[in-house]
Amino acid sequence: MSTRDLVLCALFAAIIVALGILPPITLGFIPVPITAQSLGVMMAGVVLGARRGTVAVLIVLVLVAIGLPVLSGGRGGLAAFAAPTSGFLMGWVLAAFTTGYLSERLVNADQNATMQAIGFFLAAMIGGIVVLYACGISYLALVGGLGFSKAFFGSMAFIPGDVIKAFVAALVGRAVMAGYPLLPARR
Amino acid sequence: MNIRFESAEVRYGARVALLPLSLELTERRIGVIGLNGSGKTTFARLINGLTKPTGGRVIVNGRDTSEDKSVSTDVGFIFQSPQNQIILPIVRDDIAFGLKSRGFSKVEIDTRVDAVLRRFKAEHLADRRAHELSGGELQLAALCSVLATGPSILILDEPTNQLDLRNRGYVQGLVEDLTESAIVITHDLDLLSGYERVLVFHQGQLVADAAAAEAVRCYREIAA
Amino acid sequence: MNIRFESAEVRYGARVALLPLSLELTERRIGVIGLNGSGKTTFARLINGLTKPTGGRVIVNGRDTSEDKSVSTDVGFIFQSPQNQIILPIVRDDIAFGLKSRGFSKVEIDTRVDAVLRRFKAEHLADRRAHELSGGELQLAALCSVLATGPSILILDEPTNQLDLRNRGYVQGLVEDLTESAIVITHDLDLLSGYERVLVFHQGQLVADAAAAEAVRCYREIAA
Amino acid sequence: MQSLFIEGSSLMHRLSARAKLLILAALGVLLFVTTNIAVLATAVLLTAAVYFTLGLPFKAAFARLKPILLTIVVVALFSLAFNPWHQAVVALLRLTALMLFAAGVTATTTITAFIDEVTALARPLERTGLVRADDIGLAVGLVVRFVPEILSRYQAIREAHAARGLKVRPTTILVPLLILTLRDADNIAAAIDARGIRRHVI
Ligand SMILES: Nc1ncnc2c1ncn2[C@@H]1O[C@H](COP(=O)(O)OP(=O)(O)OP(=O)(O)O)[C@@H](O)[C@H]1O
Ligand SMILES: Nc1ncnc2c1ncn2[C@@H]1O[C@H](COP(=O)(O)OP(=O)(O)OP(=O)(O)O)[C@@H](O)[C@H]1O
Ligand SMILES: O=C(O)CCCC[C@@H]1SC[C@@H]2NC(=O)N[C@@H]21
Ligand SMILES: [Mg+2]
Ligand SMILES: [Mg+2]
Repeated sequence: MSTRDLVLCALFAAIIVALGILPPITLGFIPVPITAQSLGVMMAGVVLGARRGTVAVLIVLVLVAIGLPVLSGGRGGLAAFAAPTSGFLMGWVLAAFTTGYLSERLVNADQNATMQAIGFFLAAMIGGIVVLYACGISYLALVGGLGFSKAFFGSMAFIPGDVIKAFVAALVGRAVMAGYPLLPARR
Repeated sequence: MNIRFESAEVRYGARVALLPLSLELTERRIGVIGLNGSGKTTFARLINGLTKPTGGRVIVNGRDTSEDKSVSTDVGFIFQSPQNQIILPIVRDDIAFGLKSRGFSKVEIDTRVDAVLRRFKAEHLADRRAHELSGGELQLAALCSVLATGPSILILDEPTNQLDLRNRGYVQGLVEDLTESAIVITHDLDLLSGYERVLVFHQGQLVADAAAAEAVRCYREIAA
Repeated sequence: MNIRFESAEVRYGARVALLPLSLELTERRIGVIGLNGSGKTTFARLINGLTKPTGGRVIVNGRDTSEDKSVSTDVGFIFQSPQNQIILPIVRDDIAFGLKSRGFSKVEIDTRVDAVLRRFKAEHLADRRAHELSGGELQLAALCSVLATGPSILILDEPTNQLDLRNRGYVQGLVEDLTESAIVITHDLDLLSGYERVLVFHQGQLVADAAAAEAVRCYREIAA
Repeated sequence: MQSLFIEGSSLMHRLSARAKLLILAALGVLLFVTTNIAVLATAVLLTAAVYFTLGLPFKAAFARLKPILLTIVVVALFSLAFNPWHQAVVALLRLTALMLFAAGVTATTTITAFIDEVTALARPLERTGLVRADDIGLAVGLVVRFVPEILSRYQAIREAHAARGLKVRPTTILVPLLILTLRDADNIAAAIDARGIRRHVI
């Protein structure tokens, strides 16, 4: 990995951490908070692509494991890997990878702005919602003992927020691509 | 323009960035010089209300900056590092952005953007990426964005930073030709030749307030 | 020092940043001037291998920068914005950082850090946070970090940027006193007075290679 | 280039980075196995005693915790709204204790020490052939360096909005924030290469 790639991964890990300063919203019926950090995961995929986006999320998980309070609400420590939220947390890795992979496939510099935004939006929706929820919900249901239907319907409460996040990530991804092209140029 | 400082001071905790200052500025061109950390930027930020005085008042065109936020529409500010002030990545979008939030219609926005680009002969920059511009081009783009919204006073914080001789002359020309009032902070003393009023700051204090030649002499003494 | 350019050129896609250049540098002090975007930084980055020539070769002390990565240990580089070059927040840590990756022992690292701080009379900066330093102090800290690892050639890209008269004189003195060879890129022409060799770049081409007075004259003509 | 480190000579300062990280990791597990309010309250008192005796004036020490403390209180309040009070108190105490100790660790451990420890911990992973321990250490150090910088960039961009009388929206904050920090990242990467810090790559 080139030094630039390494630094870029660290930068997005830091962005995910910084987004943790926004307070999480805890819901009563599901033991997983709404957090702005998953926006960072989507942006990492959209801006950095699959490989670097994945590494950025892995770096965050290393920080969590060390015990630094980098998750929203000041959480951190190995306990975060054995909590009801852990499926989502570990799902971030796959989410960033999928978002990045699809961004690389769906978006290129020759498209017009709208097409780029749509491509990024789809990538963020599939990576940051479909794939992420699949991880999060299965873990909640199987390990968290919530049962599939409760885990599934409970998680639907995240949908509005996460669609907005995917939308923001798409707009940001497009603007960064126009203003500081990263995805294709820097492989 | 009419700017009045009434015992305005700025403290950051125990550190004094600007000692109580009273003065009135009405001239069309005002220069500001001083060593690093002497309080020049702090002084300028008071004028457009980015920093509020921790004591005293600053009155710009009759409005107290601590109370009236609309002062910032009267006072345009070009930051020490202009890349920090461009918000949207493409020059044209950035210029339009300031206008949009002021409620102009789409047609009006386009007209005004074109007008300001024409005024500064910057049409060729319209579709460029801000982060790829050279130093001189960046200053020009920042100037367009700020002046598009029609402030009557312009503050330029070290506008010739990193610029070559040619761009320096160019920016100097731009500033000379401005119809707006301008306050120019700089380490580039040539820029101020001919200014009737130049303020010299030292350790948070106004130590000279005179025509360019006299002020520069005072500054050189301090720096020696 | 011995630096040889053999038809070295740099292209970014269709844009030519540096036209094929052949020259040899052996002097202890070399100045580099030119308009914004004329290729100065590109030229400097070739010397320590940060940028590889897209054609031709650059040989530093007998080693080809495209093939031999160890060139970067011979050539220290102080960037145009030194705040980005300080990697760790505490000055002492930052100096030690470069040494650690060179495999020195803990004791040796401490000795060398202290030595370089003493050399530049910068002991008072050791435990300061880099982001709180003034412009002049920041340059000094960057200098310590880079010279601690013992390069024999030092490249300074606009070292007096944003500095006031006093700090400018201070940095100029630091550069004069260096025992290492130095290549100084600058828009601050006074800095180069007395230099025997100054290169002038224009649109990616070396257009003059002469003593300071002559080179500056050429530059002024270009800028006019 | 910023950091949360503060100088001092308290017990925490003298403890090795490794010990602190081990205690922190242990705390991250232990605090979550108990729901006993008395035990957790004791943990809060102890960690508070540690944190507030690091040598920082109380006001400054408290100011650093404010944002994160606020989020913890919000979490607890939400928890209170939907769960039995006992659960809310447990969450509050647990998170507060962990945060206090973690803040103590970051305040007394230099980035260098972090890098060294993480590198040492990651050394066994090198045998997989996938990663280099030095890179993991460097990456972690860079994150610790970047976070405060991102926050100050955020402030600067808000100011740019204010200076131009513009409304703040998520995209108009995030776009310049990313572009500016990406540029910084590029420069920092160049500096790392120029200084030959990643020897195996350069
Ligand atoms: N937000 C802040 N918090 C604490 N101190 C500050 C802050 N802003 C400025 N200062 C301090 O106030 C003093 C004046 O700073 P200011 O930026 O006005 O100087 P300046 O004259 O513009 O310097 P330069 O030529 O380097 O730009 C300095 O000592 C500076 O460190
Ligand atoms: N990575 C890059 N990609 C594309 N173009 C580049 C890149 N780096 C430099 N350039 C271009 O190469 C030319 C030379 O740039 P360089 O940075 O060497 O100029 P400079 O003389 O150092 O200018 P300044 O005085 O503004 O620092 C410029 O036109 C610049 O836009
Ligand atoms: O902080 C953690 O431990 C992980 C939280 C995961 C929250 C998930 S991410 C997807 C979904 N959308 C949200 O806003 N929250 C959940
Ligand atoms: Mg200033
Ligand atoms: Mg340059």
